[in-house]
Formats: sequence, C-alpha cells, structure tokens
Amino acid sequence: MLSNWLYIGIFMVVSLFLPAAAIFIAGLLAPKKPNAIKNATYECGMETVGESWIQFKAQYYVFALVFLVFDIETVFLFPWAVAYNQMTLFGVLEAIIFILILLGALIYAWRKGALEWH
Amino acid sequence: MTFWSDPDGFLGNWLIHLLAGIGIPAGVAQAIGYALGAAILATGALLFVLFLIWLERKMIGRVQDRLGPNRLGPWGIFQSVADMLKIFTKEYITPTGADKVPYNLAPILTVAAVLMVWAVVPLAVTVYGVDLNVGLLFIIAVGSLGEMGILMAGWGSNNKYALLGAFRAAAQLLSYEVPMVLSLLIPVMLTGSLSMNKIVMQQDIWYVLYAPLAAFIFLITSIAEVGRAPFDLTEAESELVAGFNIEYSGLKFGMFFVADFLHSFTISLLVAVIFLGGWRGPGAETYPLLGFVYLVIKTSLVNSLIIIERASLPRFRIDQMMDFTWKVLTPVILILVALTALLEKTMVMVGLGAWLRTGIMFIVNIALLFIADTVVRGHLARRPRPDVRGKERPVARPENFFSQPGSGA
Amino acid sequence: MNTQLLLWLIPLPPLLAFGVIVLGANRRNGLSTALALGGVGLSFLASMVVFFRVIGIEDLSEHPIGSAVNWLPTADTWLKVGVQIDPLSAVTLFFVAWTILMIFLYSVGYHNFGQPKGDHDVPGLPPHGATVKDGHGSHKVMSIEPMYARFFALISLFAFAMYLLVVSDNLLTLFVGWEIMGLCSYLLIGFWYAKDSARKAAVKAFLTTRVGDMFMMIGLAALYSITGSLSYQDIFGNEAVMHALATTTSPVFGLSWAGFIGLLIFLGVVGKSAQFPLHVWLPDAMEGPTPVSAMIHAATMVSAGVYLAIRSFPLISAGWEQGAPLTVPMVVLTAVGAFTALFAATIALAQNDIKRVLAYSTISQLGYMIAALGMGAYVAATFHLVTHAFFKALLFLGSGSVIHGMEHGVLHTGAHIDPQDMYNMGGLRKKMPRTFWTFLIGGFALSGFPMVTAGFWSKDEILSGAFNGGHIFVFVVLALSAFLTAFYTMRQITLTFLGKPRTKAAEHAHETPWTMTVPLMVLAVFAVSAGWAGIPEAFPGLGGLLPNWFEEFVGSMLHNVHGEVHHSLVPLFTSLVVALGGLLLGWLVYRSVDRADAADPMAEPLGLAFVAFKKKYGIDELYQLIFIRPAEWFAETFTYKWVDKRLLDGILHSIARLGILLGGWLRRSFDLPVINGGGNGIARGTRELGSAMRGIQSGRIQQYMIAAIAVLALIGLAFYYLVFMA
Amino acid sequence: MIPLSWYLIFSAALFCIGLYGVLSRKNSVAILMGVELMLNSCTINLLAFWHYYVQVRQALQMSPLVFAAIIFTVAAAETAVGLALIISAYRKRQSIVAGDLDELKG
Amino acid sequence: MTTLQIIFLIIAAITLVSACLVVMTRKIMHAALWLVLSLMGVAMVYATLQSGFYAVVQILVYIGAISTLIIFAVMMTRNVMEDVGPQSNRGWGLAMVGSLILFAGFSTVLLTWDKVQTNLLEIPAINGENIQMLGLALVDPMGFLIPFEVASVLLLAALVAAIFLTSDIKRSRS
Repeated sequence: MLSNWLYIGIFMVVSLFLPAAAIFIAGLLAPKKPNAIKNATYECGMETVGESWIQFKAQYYVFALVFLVFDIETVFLFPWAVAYNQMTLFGVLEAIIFILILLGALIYAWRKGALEWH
Repeated sequence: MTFWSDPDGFLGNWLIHLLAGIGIPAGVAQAIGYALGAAILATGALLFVLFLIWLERKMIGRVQDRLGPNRLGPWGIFQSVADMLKIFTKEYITPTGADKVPYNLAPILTVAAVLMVWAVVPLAVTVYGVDLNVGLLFIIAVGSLGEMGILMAGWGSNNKYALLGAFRAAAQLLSYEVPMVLSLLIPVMLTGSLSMNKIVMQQDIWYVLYAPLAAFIFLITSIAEVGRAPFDLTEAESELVAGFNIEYSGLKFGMFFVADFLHSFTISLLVAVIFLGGWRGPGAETYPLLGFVYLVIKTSLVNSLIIIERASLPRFRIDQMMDFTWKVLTPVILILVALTALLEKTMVMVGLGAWLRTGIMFIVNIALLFIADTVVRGHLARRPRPDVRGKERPVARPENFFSQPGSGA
Repeated sequence: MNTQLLLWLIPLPPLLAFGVIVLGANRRNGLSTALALGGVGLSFLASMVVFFRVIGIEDLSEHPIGSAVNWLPTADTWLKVGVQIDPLSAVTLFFVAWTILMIFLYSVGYHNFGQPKGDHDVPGLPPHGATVKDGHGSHKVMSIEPMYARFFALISLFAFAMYLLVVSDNLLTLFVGWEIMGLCSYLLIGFWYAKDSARKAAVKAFLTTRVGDMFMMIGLAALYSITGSLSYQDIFGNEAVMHALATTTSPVFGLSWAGFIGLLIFLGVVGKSAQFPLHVWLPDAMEGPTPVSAMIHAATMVSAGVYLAIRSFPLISAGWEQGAPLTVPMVVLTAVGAFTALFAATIALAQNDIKRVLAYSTISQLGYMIAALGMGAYVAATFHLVTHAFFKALLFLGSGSVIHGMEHGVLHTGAHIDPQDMYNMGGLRKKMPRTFWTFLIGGFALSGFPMVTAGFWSKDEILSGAFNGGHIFVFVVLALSAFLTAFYTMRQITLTFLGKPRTKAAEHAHETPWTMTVPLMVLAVFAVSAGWAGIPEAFPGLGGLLPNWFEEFVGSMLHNVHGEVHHSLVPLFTSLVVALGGLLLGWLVYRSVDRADAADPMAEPLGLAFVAFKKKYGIDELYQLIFIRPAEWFAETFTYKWVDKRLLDGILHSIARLGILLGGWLRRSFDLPVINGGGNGIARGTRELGSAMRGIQSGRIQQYMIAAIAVLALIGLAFYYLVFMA
Repeated sequence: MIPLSWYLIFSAALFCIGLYGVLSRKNSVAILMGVELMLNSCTINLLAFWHYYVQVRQALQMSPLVFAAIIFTVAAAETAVGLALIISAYRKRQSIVAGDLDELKG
Repeated sequence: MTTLQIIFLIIAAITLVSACLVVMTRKIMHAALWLVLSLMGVAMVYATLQSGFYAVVQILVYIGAISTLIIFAVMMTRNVMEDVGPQSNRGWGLAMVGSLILFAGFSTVLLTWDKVQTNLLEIPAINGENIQMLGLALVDPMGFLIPFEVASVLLLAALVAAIFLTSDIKRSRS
C-alpha cells in the first residue's frame, strides 16, 4: 500500500532526473557564446515594444472557471462510478440528477455567453 | 517462477537476492530495485521516442507522397539519432530578462509529466510499474503537471508570443480535460475500480465495443491534450510564432519535442489499455511477453491512426476549437454517461447477457453520435460563420485591456 | 409508485420550476407559464393520489405513512428531514393543492398573458395598458405584466414552501417552509416595488411576522433541548413524552413546559395568521397582486399558521380532558381568537376597498378558528380551516376579477378613479355574470347561508362547540361577529354587483377571460360541497343522510381528547338567525346607495363607532406611536442630539472652555508661550482623542481579522487553562 | 511510524503560515493563496484523524472523507467567487490592494 | 527514526518552506508557483496517510484547476501590482506576532497532550480508503445523499455568481 506510493515517489524523482541530466550534459557539450543580439527577445526580428508580461482577456479566466467547477465534480463522480455495480437504481438516479445539475451549469454558462471566444 | 511466466518478478527477485548477497538490507534493496525499474522504464520510453520520430516522419512523408528520411541507415532509420546528436551540441540561448528558475524547470517538468504516466500502465499481465488503486485518476492528475510546465515556459521566457501561446495552450488543455475525464467515467463504471490492471482484467469484451462514442471522444480529447494537429493551435506558426517554446533552443527545445512525441505515443497506449483490452489476447496470461507484443501492436495501430489524422486534417480556428469542446463534446459525453448508467443498470436488473448489453450499448452510442452530428450540422447550417477577419486584434498591448476595446489576443 | 416516495416528490416540481425559470427562462413568458403550471400540476396530481390513497386507511393517525432521512449530524442525534401524511395533513394537502392550482391558473389571466406589451410599462409598476390598432382606430387594452416570468418563479417557490410545510413530518422542516414562505410573501407583496406603499407593506409584513417567528424559534429550541427531537410522532405521538412535558413546570408563570412551548409556538401563529396584536400587516399586504393576496390569505400563509396551531394542539391542551376547565394556554387562545374575530369584523364594516374588506374578514375568520381550537373544538377548527380556505380563495379571486373588469373600464374611459373602491362599482351583475354568481356563492358561504353552503356547517360546529363547551360569553361574541360577517358580506355584494352602475368605468367593465373565471367556478363548487363532508350526526333532519366522515377522519388525530358531544338546537337557531338576519339587513341598508360619493348609510346611526371602525381603531397609528416613533426618537434625539451632541461635545467643549479660562487667567499671570502651549495642547489632545477613536473603524478587513484572531487566541488560551489544566 | 502529533503540528504550522499570509499581504490574490493554505491544513487534520480513528476502531469510517470532499468543493467555490470579486473590483477601481478596498471606513 | 519518518520530515520541510515563500516572496507570480509546490507537498502528505485518492484529487483539483485559476487572475491584474516595493501592509508585524503566538499555543497543546502521541500504523486496505464504500455512502439516503446533491447546487451557485461578476467585463469590452 505505502510501498506503491514509495515507488511512485521514486519514479517521480527519476523521471525528473533524466531530462535534467540530459539537459545538463548537453549544456556541457554545447558551445557558449552569448551576445546581446542573440539573447534579445524574439519578435520576428523587430525590437520588442513594452514589457512582455501583458494583460490578457477575461476569457481565459472564464474558461478556467467553468473547468474548475467540472473538475470538482469528478471528485464526486469517480467514487460513484467505482461503486456503480453495487448500487441500486435509486443511487443511479441521484447521480443522474447530479449530472443534470452539472448540465444546467453548463447551459447557464452557455446562455450567458461565457463560452464564446471573442 | 521462470522468466517467461513472470519476467518482472523474476528479475526483481534475482536483483534483490544479488544485493542481499553483498549484504544490503532488504528494504534498501527494495528501494534500489524500484529505482532501477523506474530508470529502465523511463529511459526505455525516452529512447523509444527516437524510433517514434522516425516513424512519424516516414508516415507523413508517405501520406504527402514523399519518401521521408531515407539516407541514414536502412530506410533512414538512424536519421533521428543524428538529429539527437546534433541537438545535443546546440547552444542554449537564454533570453535577457528571462525568469531563470521557471524557464529552466519548464522542459523538465513537461517531460516528467508524460513519463510519470508510465508508472501505472500495465504492459503485460505481470509487467507493470505499480498497481495503484487510483491509477486512472493519477494519469489525469499528472497531466495537469504538464500544463504547469507550459505555463512556466510561457512565463519564464520573457516574450509576448510565448506568454500568449502558453495561455492559449493552458486554456485548450483545461477545456479538453473536461470531456476526457468524463469519458473515462464509463470504463470505471463497468470495471468498478480505478486501477489500470483491473480495468484490463475486466475487458473480456473490449470497452470500445461497449462504448465506442466514449472511446472516440477520449481519443479526440487526448489528441487535443497533446496539442497535435488539428489542435496544434499552441504552436500555430502562422499566428503565434512558435507557441510557448519559442525562446527555447538546444536540448531544452528538444525536450518539448520529446515530450510531444512521447505524449502522443502515451495516449495511444492509454487508448489501447483502457478501451482496446490492453495486453489481453490469446495466450497472454501464460506468456506475458506475448501480451506485451499484443499491446505494442494495438498501440502502434492507434498511434499510426493519430499520425495519419495529423497529416490529413486542417487546423482548427481557436474559437471553433473552444466551441467544439464546450458545446459539442461536453454535453454529448454528459448525456452519454447518464444514459449508460441508466441503461446498464436496468439491463442488468432485467438480466441480459454481457454480449447482448454490449450490442445494445453499441447501437445506442452510434445513434447518439449521429444525433449529435445532425444537430451540430443543422446548427452550423443555420448560423452564418462569424467573421473573425474584421476584428483588429493586436497581439500584445502593454496597457490595460479593459480600457482598450478589442485588444488582447 | 409507493406513497412514501410520492410524498417526497410532492414539493419538488414547483422548486424545479422556480430554479429553471430563474436560471434559464426569465424573459420567456410562455415557457415560464408552462413550467410553473406544469410543476404545480404535477404536485397537484401527486397530492390527489396520496389523498385518495390515505383516506381509506384505518388508524392512519396512529401509524402515519412517511419516511425520514438524516440531515444534520448533531452531537449524538441526527436532525432529520422527513415526510409524513396523517389525517390532518391529508385534508390540508387536499385544499392546499386545489386552491394553489386554481390560483396559478388564475394568475395567467390576471397578468394578461398573451396581451401586447405596454406602451410605457416599467418593471416594478402594474401594467398601464397598451394601445392597439385594428380595423376601427386604435384603443387601449390591458398590457402584459412586465415582470411576468419573475412572478411565476416567486409564486412557484411559494407553492414549494407550502407543500413542504404540509408534508413535513417534523417542526424543523415545517419551520424551513414557514420561513421560505415569509421570504416569498415579502417578495410578492413588494412585487410592484416601484410603488412606495408596496415597499412599505412588504417590509411591514416581513418584520411583523418576524416578531412572531422569533418566539416560535425559541419554542422550537426549547422543545428540541427537552425532547431531543422535533418529529411529530416522537413528541405528540408519544404518550410518555407528552406526559413528561405536561407535568414538568417551566420557569415561566408556573406553566407546564408543554403549555409554555405551546404558547411560544402560538406567538408564531399569531404573527403568521395575523391575530390581534400582530394583525396589522395583513390588510397592507393587499398591495401585492390579487393572486398573491389569495395565496397569502386563503391558500397558504395564514392557513399555515392555523395548521401549525392545530398541529401543536397537543402541546397547548396538554393535561386537559374533554369537559374539564380550559388550561391557561387554551384560555389565551380562546380570548385572542374571539376578540380578533369580533374586532376585525367591526373594522370590515367600514372599509370601502373591496380587498381590504376581505382581508379583515379573513382575520376575523382566523380568529374563529383559533377560538374554536382554544375551546378544544379541534375538528371544528380544522373543518372551518378547510371550508374557509375554499370560499375565501374564491372571494379573493372574485374580487380580483372584479377589479380586473373595473380596470378595463377605467382604461376604456380613461377616468382616474380607484378601481378597488366599492362605491365606484355597482351593477356589475349584468356586466360580469359569472364573477357575480361565483362571488355570491362565496359570500353566502362566508356568511354561513344555511344548509347549502360550506361555511354554515363549519361555523355551526364552532358555535355549537362553544355553546356545548359551556363558554356562553365566547358563544355570544362569536355569534355577534357571525352576524357582522353576514352584514358586511351582503354590504359588499350589494355595493359591488347590485343596483345600477355608479361610474362610467363600472358601465364599461366587462367579464374577464376564462383563465380567471374557470377557477372561480371550480372553487365555487367546493365552497358549497366541502361542507357536506362534515354534517354532524345529531343535526335534525339532514343529520344521518351523509356520514360525518370528517369528524371520524380528523377526530382520530386526538389521542387524549375523547368525549361525547351532545348537540343542542340553540347554536343551530342562532347561526340561522344571525346569517339570514345579517344578509337581509345588509341588503336593506345598502341597496339605496346610488352615487359614488354617497356617505355610508351606517355612518350616522353608528356615529363615532363608525369612525373608529373606519380608522381601524387607529392600531397602526398606535404602533407608530408606541414602537416606531420611540425607536426613531431614540436614534435621532437621544443618541444623536443628546448623548452625542450635548454630552460628549459638551464635555469636550467644557474642557476647551476650561482651557480658555485657564489661558485667560494664565495670560494675566504668566507669559504667552505657556498659555498657547496649554490651550493648544488641550485642543490637540481632544482632536487626537477623536481621531484615535475614529481609527478603529478602518474598514480594512485584515485589521478586523487581526482583532478577531487576537480574541480567539485569548479565548483559546483561557479554555486551555480552564479545561486541560483542571 | 509517524506519530499523529507530527501531522497535527505540521498542519498547525501550515495554518499559521497561511494565516500570516492572509493578514499581511497587500495583494488580494495573495490573500486568497493564504486562504488555500489554511484550507489544506484543515484537510490534513481531517485525514490524519480519519487514519487514527480507523486504526483504533478497526472499522470503516466515511464521514471524514466526505467532509474532505466537501472542503474541496468549498475551496473551489471560494476561489472562483473570490477571484471573480477581485477582478471586478480591479475593473471598478483599478486596484486589488486589500487595504484600498475600505468602503466601510467609519 | 524510520525511513517513513525521514521521508515525512523531508516532505514537510519542502512544504513549509515553500508555504513561507508563498506568503513572503515579492513577485506574486513566484508566490503562485511556490503555492503549487507546497500543494504538491500536501498531496504527498496525504499519500503518507494512505489516502491516495485525496492525494491524487489534490493534484487534480488544486494544482490542475485552482492554481491555474489563480495564475490567470494574477496575469489579469498584474499591471496594477508592481512587484517592487513591500508586498505586505503596515500591520504585518502584528500579524506575524499573532500567528506565531497561535502556532506556539497549538504546538504546546499538541506536544503536551498524550492522546495524540500515538503512532499511525499502516491500516489494512479493507478498512482503509475504500473508494467503493465512499461512493456508496455518497448516494445512501441515510448517509451523505444530501451533502452530495447540495455540493452540486453549491457549485452551480458559485458558477452563476462568478460568471455574473465577470460578465460585465465582456459587456464593457464589446
């Protein structure tokens, strides 16, 4: 039980280590001749205008918002799905009500135009 | 226990005995064994990418009526090795004003997120990293780490295009994760567990037969998660120069590509495991390596399907892409989940056989697919295509966009 | 589907309708109509199925059908939500379902569904009418309510709350429904929120009922803390618990706990169903649209109040046997009820607004029920609740129909007169025949027209209950108010329908659409036939014809009260006389009124009393004087003018003045720097004190949180040392 | 194995750090981050006590797990609405410094 | 000092340090990234509690969704929050003292209270985090049916509120 997670942890360390090592080795092999032009921010060869960390639209935020709601639902829906075979029809109906409320949320966001990409 | 019946356990025991022989305590030996296994699995996956790149270039070449790489070695099979050697010796160019830590961490994280999926995927009856009881959720979860990597890359490299590309990519990943997760509910319902091994064990009948629509949606959304054509908005050269990885060079840039190819192979692996019965096949229980072969065959089929689709489909526009996931895939999969739950339960209560249920569900899925298709077509036919050319859409503005109608990207 | 499940499903459709309309379908009038009607229709069907299933069941009261699920885990018990059907809730469910359905159907027509949009209608005001062009020129017609969909959403929520309250099996869920209804009545009375009067009325209703609810909540808390449950079966159905409650004495007035809690809950009833001290909100609630008035007065809210009173009768009557002298709480109920009945009836005599008359008559009828309950006439009270719900809903909807017709006339003539003033009407009998006949039936039922109407039977039972219980004084009071009821009902009918039209508007009034008249007819049927369910055995002549089903069915609710009720003819004749006499007298007096500005014929015979009636005994003014003025005065004069301006500033000023005096004296004695220093120092000190005081209110959430955390840490520390160290 | 108190102290530390963030940060978004830390510490406590209970009683116990799920839900709702509030405040007054949002100043 | 304890201490150290950086660092974007790291550490702590489901859900929800949301919000509002200059308000010293006192109180209680000194052993999987039982409890009317349904309603309400709050942005833009 815990050893599984130990393995996961080791695997994570390893899979973080391998690309890091590769990059490091490549860094050793590669030449290093930096200069200002080379290190300039790439903008199709033009000079960059203004700072790069620009504002962007609320659209991204709204999508992330709807996603958040759906993501939380998985916390509830996956245990339900796991228990599905032991469940009575009543339990299934409750989950379907749950899903319908979820669909209602989606439709609301839709009607409010939150899902439009301007 | 011979090597043929249980290679994994066989090698494991052999290693542990070996280490114990030179006086290393069992626990540490266990840990070392784990580390070695993980390293082997991960390295194998990484090196496998070379072959994948070659394969993809070859196939796309054929689709486009070219030869593809054909100089280096037989059928140019060493082409990608040469590319790798070249990219190893490329210089790292770090842009001025970059945010060093995220900038350097991003490629590593992106690759690691893909690699970690392999920890829970069963490759054969006894050959798997670990049988986690929440394996499926684990796979979804590490996907979100990759998204973090992309955000870091966009933020770290001090560049407008990179940032925009990163946030587009993030929005795309988020939006397509919703139907993907929901489509995974159906295999979980049928299996009654989140463990990948159980899912494979359960598939006396492949789930793709039971829920073709769910499998289809899972495939589409995974392609979108990878960011392949037709969903390669994130490195749409024409719009954003090269997406979030524009400022990277050398092997850091290479790592993003490694992650890309490996990811596309990984999703074909997942499709094969979750919907195509994994390593299941005649004689696979007794001879695990046979099962491994089956798995490889299935995976390569799915992978080549993805490659051909990449070569043949045009790219979405971003608004179309968002509409596609939010207004088509998500409602359809929600309805499908509800429908499946209801029908399966009733059919079990009635007492139909497994094959009969599968047949009925197959028909239901196809019917739902066609209904959705007709609805969408009708809608598109009624609605005139929005004119997106007219809008003035500068890529980057330093000022506040609220006071700037129509700015932003 | 089995009955438990059906019970669970009864309240839900209106709630769903509410949610869908609010989230999705506002702006879509047709859709929201369909949703609301569909939802309430489903509930109606379910209620009917349940009702006709349970009426056959023996000993339903001992073993009610129902089920409960856990809601909140409290320390060791769970607060449960549950549903239950027993005879009382069954009959309540019956009339609630019918009236609510009829009111919904009626509101479709009332809000001019299908009419064009108004020319200059604004949300928050009643529609002003629209001009349409057709073959022969353009003329004004009714225009659709601007906030049509919102109305249906709110009224659906209202219906949900009422159903929830009726099917609930415990006081907690009942209280939830109760409060949701309070909210809905607030929203609906203030539906035309652009009208100042409507806003005021809404706030008044909300606050007044809050007063009662507060006590009720205390009562519930006490009950829960003693019995550890709020379910009817666990408390009322359990002899041991009831006995314990009845015998233990509470710290208040030496009442038993049962009586004390009963009184507290009864205060909630007083607020909700507008008994004497707290009745003021109900007439003002007429500011809302008429279906709302009907909803509040007949179908739901006030009925809910009486329903709760009947529910908690075991508490109120704890330790009382049939024939024994009344317990203190029962005496209170009787007194309040009887007084309210007479009091409201007298006020109703002098009102000219057709809806206000009905409002006061509602109050007086509710007083009837409360009084009956107080005298232990449990069945009679329930019976009157049912019948009254039907005919009062009928009357309200009828009056709404009349007003609607009058508004049509007003629009047509363009004269600016009050379409609700009965003196502006007259002769509508020919213009709106269907409304007239149904209204007549309702009026006769209200005034207890003998033999045929439902009101007669229920009132007769109450009167006989009073008489046979030996409460002669109460009997007289009730009989008198019955007489008054008949009188003002006839006055209303005569002024409205009989005679000749007194204004142009009344001439051009015409019949309302079928969506409004059909409910009237249905309700009229019940207003007559509902009484036949409860004809007493001992009634001369008719007695044996129909079995007194109601008596057996509802009477079985009483576990402790079983006594033989001997029937005498005195109350019967009394009710005959008062009903017929009142009706006749009303017609004789008021048929002569022929002008819109005529003085009321009763004005000079009654003299000052009439003025008192017309001014509603000045109760509103009294409350204004007693409660609201002092509050304002305290805030304005005392706190602001005296304490703040005089006291504090006085202190500061005196300090400053002292400083100046000191300075003057010092100037003579010492040299200037010292003086300046001293004076400025004091002044600065004062200013800084003020600014320091002001600094506390920084409005910065984080600073508030720091303070909160500090207090929390201190409390935790104290707790730790007190608990763990000890 | 790990003592229960370690988990509790760990979560207490996380809680206090989050609290400090909530109390001291200027930026409202940073304040929300602090709130997230505090919520996480609550969940740690729940799960630690759940483990303790199961170990002592040797029986299934679901309420802490359900409660944890509810905490996740509440955290999500809180973040969504909180950030939306911050963004609209930012729109209206071009500032998300919590100290500037003092309309209630007396 | 077993291996598990060492691992736990390492995780806790990482988590707490990154948490401190979340509340102290100047650059708000860095704070967000540190937040991701500390949430990751918390997920690992769940794993050591044998609550793998919540470990994974933590990554899925907090890192996958909430942190992303926070980063987006940071990006949207960053031009008013310049990263130079102090990022903490005037009362930070008081806050520091208060939270330190609170922590001291907590830890004294926890260290002196013998009930909480017991070791958490590995529990058998049958009693452990049984996802199936969790799913059954969620739809059991005598269990947690109402929280289950109310959660979805709560999320619906949150979505409605947030979309309403952000919708005027789009109105002002188009």
